[in-house]
Amino acid sequence: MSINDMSFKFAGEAGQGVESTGRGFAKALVRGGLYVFALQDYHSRIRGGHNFYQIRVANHDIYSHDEKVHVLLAFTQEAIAEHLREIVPGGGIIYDPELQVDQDALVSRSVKAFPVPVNQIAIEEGGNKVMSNTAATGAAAGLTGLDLEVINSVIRDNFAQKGTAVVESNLKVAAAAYRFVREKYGDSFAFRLQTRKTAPRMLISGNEALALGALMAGCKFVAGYPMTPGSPILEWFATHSKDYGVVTKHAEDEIAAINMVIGAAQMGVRAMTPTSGGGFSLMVEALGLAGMTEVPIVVVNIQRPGPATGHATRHEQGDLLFMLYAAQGEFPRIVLAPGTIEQCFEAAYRAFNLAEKYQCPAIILSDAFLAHSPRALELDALSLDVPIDRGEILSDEELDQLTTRYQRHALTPSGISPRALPGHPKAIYSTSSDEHDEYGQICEDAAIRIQQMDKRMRKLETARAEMRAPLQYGPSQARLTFLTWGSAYGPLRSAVDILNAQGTSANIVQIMDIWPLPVDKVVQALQGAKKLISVEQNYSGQLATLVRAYTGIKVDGLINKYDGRPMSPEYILARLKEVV
Amino acid sequence: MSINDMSFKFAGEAGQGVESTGRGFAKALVRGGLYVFALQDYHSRIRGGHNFYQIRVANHDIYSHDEKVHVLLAFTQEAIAEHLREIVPGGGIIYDPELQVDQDALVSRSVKAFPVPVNQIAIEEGGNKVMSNTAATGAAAGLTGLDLEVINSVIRDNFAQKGTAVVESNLKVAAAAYRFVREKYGDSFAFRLQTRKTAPRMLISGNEALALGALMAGCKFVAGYPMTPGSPILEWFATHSKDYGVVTKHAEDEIAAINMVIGAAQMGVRAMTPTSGGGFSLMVEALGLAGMTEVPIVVVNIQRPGPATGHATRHEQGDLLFMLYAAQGEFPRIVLAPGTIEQCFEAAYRAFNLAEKYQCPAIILSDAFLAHSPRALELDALSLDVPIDRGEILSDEELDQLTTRYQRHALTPSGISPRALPGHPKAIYSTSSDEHDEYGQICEDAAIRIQQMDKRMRKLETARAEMRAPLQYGPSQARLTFLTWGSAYGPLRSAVDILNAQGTSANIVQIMDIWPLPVDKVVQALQGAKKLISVEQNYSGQLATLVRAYTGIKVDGLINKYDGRPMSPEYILARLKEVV
Amino acid sequence: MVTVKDYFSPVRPTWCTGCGNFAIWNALKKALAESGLAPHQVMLISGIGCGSKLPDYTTANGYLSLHGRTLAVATGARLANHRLKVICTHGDGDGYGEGGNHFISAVRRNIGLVDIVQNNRVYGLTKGQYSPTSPHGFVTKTSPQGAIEHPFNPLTIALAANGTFISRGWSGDVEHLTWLIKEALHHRGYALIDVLQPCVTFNRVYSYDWLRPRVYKVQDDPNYDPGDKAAAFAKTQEWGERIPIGILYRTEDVPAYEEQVPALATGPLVKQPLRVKTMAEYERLKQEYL
Amino acid sequence: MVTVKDYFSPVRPTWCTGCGNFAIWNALKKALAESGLAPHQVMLISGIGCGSKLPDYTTANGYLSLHGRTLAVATGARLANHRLKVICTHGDGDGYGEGGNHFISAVRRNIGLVDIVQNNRVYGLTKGQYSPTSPHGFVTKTSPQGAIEHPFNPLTIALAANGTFISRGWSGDVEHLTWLIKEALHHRGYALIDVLQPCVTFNRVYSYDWLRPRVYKVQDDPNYDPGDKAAAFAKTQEWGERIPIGILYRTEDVPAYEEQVPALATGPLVKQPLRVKTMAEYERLKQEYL
Ligand SMILES: Cc1ncc(C[n+]2csc(CCOP(=O)(O)OP(=O)(O)O)c2C)c(N)n1
Ligand SMILES: Cc1ncc(C[n+]2csc(CCOP(=O)(O)OP(=O)(O)O)c2C)c(N)n1
Ligand code: SF4
Ligand code: SF4
Ligand SMILES: [Mg+2]
Ligand SMILES: [Mg+2]
Repeated sequence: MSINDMSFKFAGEAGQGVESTGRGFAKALVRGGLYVFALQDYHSRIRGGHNFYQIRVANHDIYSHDEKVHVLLAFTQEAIAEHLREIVPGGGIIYDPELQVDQDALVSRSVKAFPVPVNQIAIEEGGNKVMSNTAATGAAAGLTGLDLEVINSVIRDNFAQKGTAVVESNLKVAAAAYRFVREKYGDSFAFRLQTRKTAPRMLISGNEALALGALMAGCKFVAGYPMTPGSPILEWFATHSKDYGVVTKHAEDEIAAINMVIGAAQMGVRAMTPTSGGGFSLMVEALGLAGMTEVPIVVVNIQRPGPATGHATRHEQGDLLFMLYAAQGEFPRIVLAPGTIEQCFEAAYRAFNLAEKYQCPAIILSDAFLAHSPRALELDALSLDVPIDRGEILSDEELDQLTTRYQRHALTPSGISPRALPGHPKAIYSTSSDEHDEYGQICEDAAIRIQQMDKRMRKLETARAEMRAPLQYGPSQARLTFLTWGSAYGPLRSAVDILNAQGTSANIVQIMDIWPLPVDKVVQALQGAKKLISVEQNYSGQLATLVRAYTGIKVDGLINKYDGRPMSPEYILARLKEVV
Repeated sequence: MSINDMSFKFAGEAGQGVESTGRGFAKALVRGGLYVFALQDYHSRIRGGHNFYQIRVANHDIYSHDEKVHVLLAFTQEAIAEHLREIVPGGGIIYDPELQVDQDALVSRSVKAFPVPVNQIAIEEGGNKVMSNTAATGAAAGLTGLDLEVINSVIRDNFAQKGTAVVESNLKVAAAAYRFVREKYGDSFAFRLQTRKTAPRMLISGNEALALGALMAGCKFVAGYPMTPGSPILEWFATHSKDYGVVTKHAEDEIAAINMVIGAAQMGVRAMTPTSGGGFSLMVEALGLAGMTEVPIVVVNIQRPGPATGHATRHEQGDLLFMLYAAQGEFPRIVLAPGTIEQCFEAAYRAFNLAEKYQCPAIILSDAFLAHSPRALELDALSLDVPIDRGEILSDEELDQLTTRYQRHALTPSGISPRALPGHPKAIYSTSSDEHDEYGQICEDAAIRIQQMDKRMRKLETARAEMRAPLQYGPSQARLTFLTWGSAYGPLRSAVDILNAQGTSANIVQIMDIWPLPVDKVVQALQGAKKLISVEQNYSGQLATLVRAYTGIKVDGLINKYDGRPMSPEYILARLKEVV
Repeated sequence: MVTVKDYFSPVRPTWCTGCGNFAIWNALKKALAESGLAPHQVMLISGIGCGSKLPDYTTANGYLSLHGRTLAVATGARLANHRLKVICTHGDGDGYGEGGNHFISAVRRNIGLVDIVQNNRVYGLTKGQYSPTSPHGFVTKTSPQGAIEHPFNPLTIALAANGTFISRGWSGDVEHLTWLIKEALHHRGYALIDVLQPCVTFNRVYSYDWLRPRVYKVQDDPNYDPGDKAAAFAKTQEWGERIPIGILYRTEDVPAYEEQVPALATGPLVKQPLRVKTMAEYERLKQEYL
Repeated sequence: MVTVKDYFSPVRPTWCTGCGNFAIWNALKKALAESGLAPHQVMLISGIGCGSKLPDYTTANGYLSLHGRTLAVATGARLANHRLKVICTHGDGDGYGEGGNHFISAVRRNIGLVDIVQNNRVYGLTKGQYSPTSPHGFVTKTSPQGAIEHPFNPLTIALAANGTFISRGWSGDVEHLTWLIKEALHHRGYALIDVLQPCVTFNRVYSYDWLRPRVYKVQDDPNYDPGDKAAAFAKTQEWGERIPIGILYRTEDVPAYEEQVPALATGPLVKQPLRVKTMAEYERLKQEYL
């Protein structure tokens, strides 16, 4: 018997509530004191197709799903066909007996059938078939011995808006399904869950953490155009707009969105636009505008597989080098690529500081896997320790003292020119996307061009000094060193844990502060590596290219993936055999 | 006394005809059997400001201007103030005596004053002050002993459209100015020109050669949106549209332009869009569309200084890395960066072959210096030797034989899927910017995603094999090896000639076939280098970064420039002292 | 003889049951067959969105481009091969939002396209944000307090941009829509068919039930003159208790863009040889630089 | 007291002698001074083009953005600080060509901007290509056989997009233009001032001499009702022998966008503290995930 170490998979068609049910169940598990990591998989269609929601549960913090399923909650026949082979021996399938299930196939894989008449229970106890999902969660609780109260508490919260009657019906349905399973199957199932007493914890996804980080950083203006998987951030802000005083604008297109953000930021407001690669492509020209006019903006690219429309709802990390060089000409920018939920928060929170300190665009490069996958986090996991730093903004009092004409682009050793926000009578200025002089006036003079270029590019060196060293995980001396970035970190961390447990020492160098690359710190982190392997969810190994270009260090191998589905620890370990 | 080795500088305000006069004079020199290289410099304004047109003349082919001026034709006082210090001792200034000229300043620099009443001559002989420019060219011919007939022949051609009266007046004006100078100054001037008997030669700029190359390659559709310095290509095609059967479309914006080009190319027409960096930025998303749907298009980026609007009429090579990684996701593309007028032609001519063979976007990365600077070329310098190769297009007859459903994206060893052009009853297909299967149908299957990604990326390797080795210039063994690309090649070539003449052996490795980088060929070209110095018109040394990223070879030094003005041989030699 | 069956495809639509796109799809296939156009004579171009998937479900030449770029791609395609009937099918977000600039330009340009806009007044594929045609006050994920903007009226805008064929159809009447598409296929220049397309999942306001009693056919009124611009202006502004469908404005007096391009006088561009007299042309061109 | 002199700048315009932009520049400065607005209370936002250089020549807050993006940047600026008067000055290529989608959106949105479009019906700064407002048949470098498209009529389009202040001025009458700008400055929402701006270098057709005899003021007719949409539609269509200038359509009944944004109810966004009760807010937000 195994306790608190298993995975659930909710699987069915789009429109059947796979995600909401899965998330509700995951939340219940968290409330029950367990740790969870959840993975979402869905098609770019509104109804039909085959989606799933996979929840890994443990007694300790986990950073990734894996390829083993213990309980499949199948809402369709296809779900069983699709996922049967993932179920571990002794695992089981909960399904409505209305589905035709090939029992022999289950038996041959030692998978147990747990037919539960969820539809009937929903209709009889709740009066509506839509509650069959609630029945399924009740059944899952019953099967694993999970305290029904944690399910009930989520039902109460999730249906509260729909009124007490709906809450009550769902509670009845859950209880009936729970009873049904307890009565019929008892404690026969080998994988069990026991609630634990812990302080309250959050279940939060990368996009949610990112939005939260941005809001806490004082982001007051968000403009965007819907694009999966970036739109949840726009929608998050739309929802919180009124209560938290953020102007949120669904614009006519991405070009408008980023230019609105520039307009707002130029006025002095912290402003951001979330999108995905395709939308980012449309924002490229404006990125240069922010660079040239030294307007601090935050652009969020939640990557998905390209090229072009690619796989709208799937996962890839294919945009790294694009972020570094997007837009004509050369100008400083910041690129942060979070790899965990905590880092999503941190990246958003820091990005505004960095953008404002260096008066340049800051890009947060996240990805679909990170965006969609909630994880259980302690309440203090998302730290506000870094103080808000708006950089060199001249106060009204300082501006009152000005005796000479204000120079928006003054030459300074750091390259940073103290900012005056428009509106003060002593600091009237105009600036331009054309090359300009210190005052912001259009200027074609060669010497001034050099001064302004040098000044802007100096900011990059100033910023480089404060970019953080790569995060290192695992023993400091190891036979294998993995170089990685973004959400590949999660499955890789699980894989490295397995390797070390098996006696193959391995560690991870994860680069979150991508640009300006803290070259010395990266060299220091990598120079001891015995065997260096890059792990990236893309075709060409973009981080490996970047590192070679700026440090000269070449990786010994690449573990990559580009089929739209995130890596798993198993995948990494299997590929590792090929590359070493 | 020096013969056929000097530079002229025409300088004055925008609107004074500096460029047209300079170009006319340069043309006359070419007709006189001389070699010329001309440099243009103008501001982003329509009237006023200070512009110049500099013409270097020689008895042999020349690839660059240099910093010595022998005759300044000053149309304004500012022109003298601005350029006096560039004039060599013994050189002179032709100007209208109406201008106030500080004679002492001239004397102190041993520069001779040649006041010529060009305005008066224009009015008296031609009846209109606008002909003062013609007078100036007549005067320049007189001063240097150039046969007036070559000037006359250009006048006849250039003014033919305006009628014989205008031609006659201009001829009279030129003759009068010529006479005036001959009479007043005789043969006193030390720098002289003698016409030579040669076969007819062209005076042609990079943009013109590029357009010509594209036309000869069978480009039949050009869409664009005006942007300096790319617009001359659009305008060239508009002008030639009717006579040569090319549909030319000034679109509503750059996004429309490239998408129109994709629509046209998808139908089977060779199609191109010219722009500059800012316009290219707007085209980034569609680049990925062409990549994903395997539509062969040609995109021309004539670089100018960024970021953003930057210096609209000036020069830089700041977009190299941007070209390689633009757009979300990964897909094959071709990047060719010409460095000479001949290569502009060649790049355009080859780009269509490469785009169609590999069914992907091909980018031509030229720059303002190349675009604007005409050079004298032999008539056979622009070679049509490469046969037109439309790649694997299935003929109607082949399609008639089809017995199975046509697969637009069939899996093949080369990655190239034979194309059917839409319209044949046997090859009806639809394809998509979403990931698709071999038929082009939207498909989210993981295995098919991998197949299609591998197939597309295989084309890159197939293409890499045919990418050309870098061009090498100079002795094969040398103390200094310069790595360069684009128009920096011209001044660098002159500098290298000087170095070798002075006994410092030096050679050049110029990479025109940028992407897919022919890594082996580049390594071979660079591996013997004793001291490797990159020469680039940008801030960060982008080619050096590229070479390091993919070959591991690191340059020993960088000679860069980013003030909007092209390099000169003198500049390179001066900077060389700093870097070695 | 061409039949609707010729347009059948093995691929099944992924649209939600009850989606208004089914009717548009059926009407289009019917109109094409009844117009005697075979699948290889037709090029369907779309963008990205629920409605934009239509070509993927249809046997005909097809190209699913980028969100918002439908008309630009189609313009290039049409200029490259005006022997093919180029038909666009895309959503209101694609056509009037992201693609707004191309829309106005296509109208002014009078380029020979049939433009079927699947106007469900919402973003379907991205799961229900408001669109340019969503009404003021429409509550969605990006407008929790209701959309502030006033809706984009495609018919009035098209009229203002000198459109030559301005029409509205609806998913509740396949016969009428089929007729409309057939008319559009005969139009010289750009033909707009804005289709009221119920989205049963994300737009509960503009349902079949809401629309059906309101919709009426302008062509039922024998006195309605689709050549009268002022009348058409008023008609395009009508919305609410009564919603006109049919051809609100039409003129056949304006030549299509492609009729006016010299290079297309001798036939489709794609059928013209790359160069007719290569060397002669080359020598002639080089003369310009002597 | 604010005077025109307050707006003077040491930088001299680079416009060609005789360019219609001088009049627009003077009218704007006059209108601002006469409206009692000081330079620090004004934000001039432009794009790229000859006309777009205006803020560079004027002492006021200014931002020269990208070609075509004027209105998008201005919208963000206005939403960030609606205490400043945000005024756009940009060309017809910028505003109606590259920026076409933002134009329609700004109109529908009724965002509080004064939008002065320097409509010379040509691309000036790039040396004379045809623009969206160039007439059919206009011969330029990109239209050697004459432009094929029919021109974009900004006033009709703005009307079709539910514009609330739709007007035309011209460079030949600084007084009238000054008045127009002052009216626009008082408008609630988006105010379009399309200005007939002669380009003496690249557009020899729409010269002062051609325009002067044609232009007449709609406000001279006491019966002209700028609140009547149908009449305004007809008026915006008038072009040729007689060209109306003045306020063709106006309503003050529609609230500006920024009036309807909850987050702006308590004053300009930029004046609001980043977070009022940081820790309390943070704890409240985290509750959502428990
Ligand atoms: C450049 C870009 N931005 C955003 C998206 C995301 N996206 C896909 S479909 C869509 C909107 C769909 O709405 P509509 O065009 O009305 O079509 P519908 O789904 O309603 O038929 C959006 C915003 C995208 N694919 N590309
Ligand atoms: C993205 C982009 N495309 C093109 C250009 C080049 N460009 C600069 S100004 C201009 C057009 C100017 O016309 P208009 O907006 O009418 O202004 P005008 O010069 O006539 O005042 C163009 C196309 C640019 N700067 N950026
Ligand atoms: S979401 Fe709406 S538009 Fe999309 S398929 Fe479903 S019903 Fe149709
Ligand atoms: S080119 Fe035309 S618009 Fe530009 S400054 Fe000269 S006259 Fe004015
Ligand atoms: Mg829609
Ligand atoms: Mg203009």
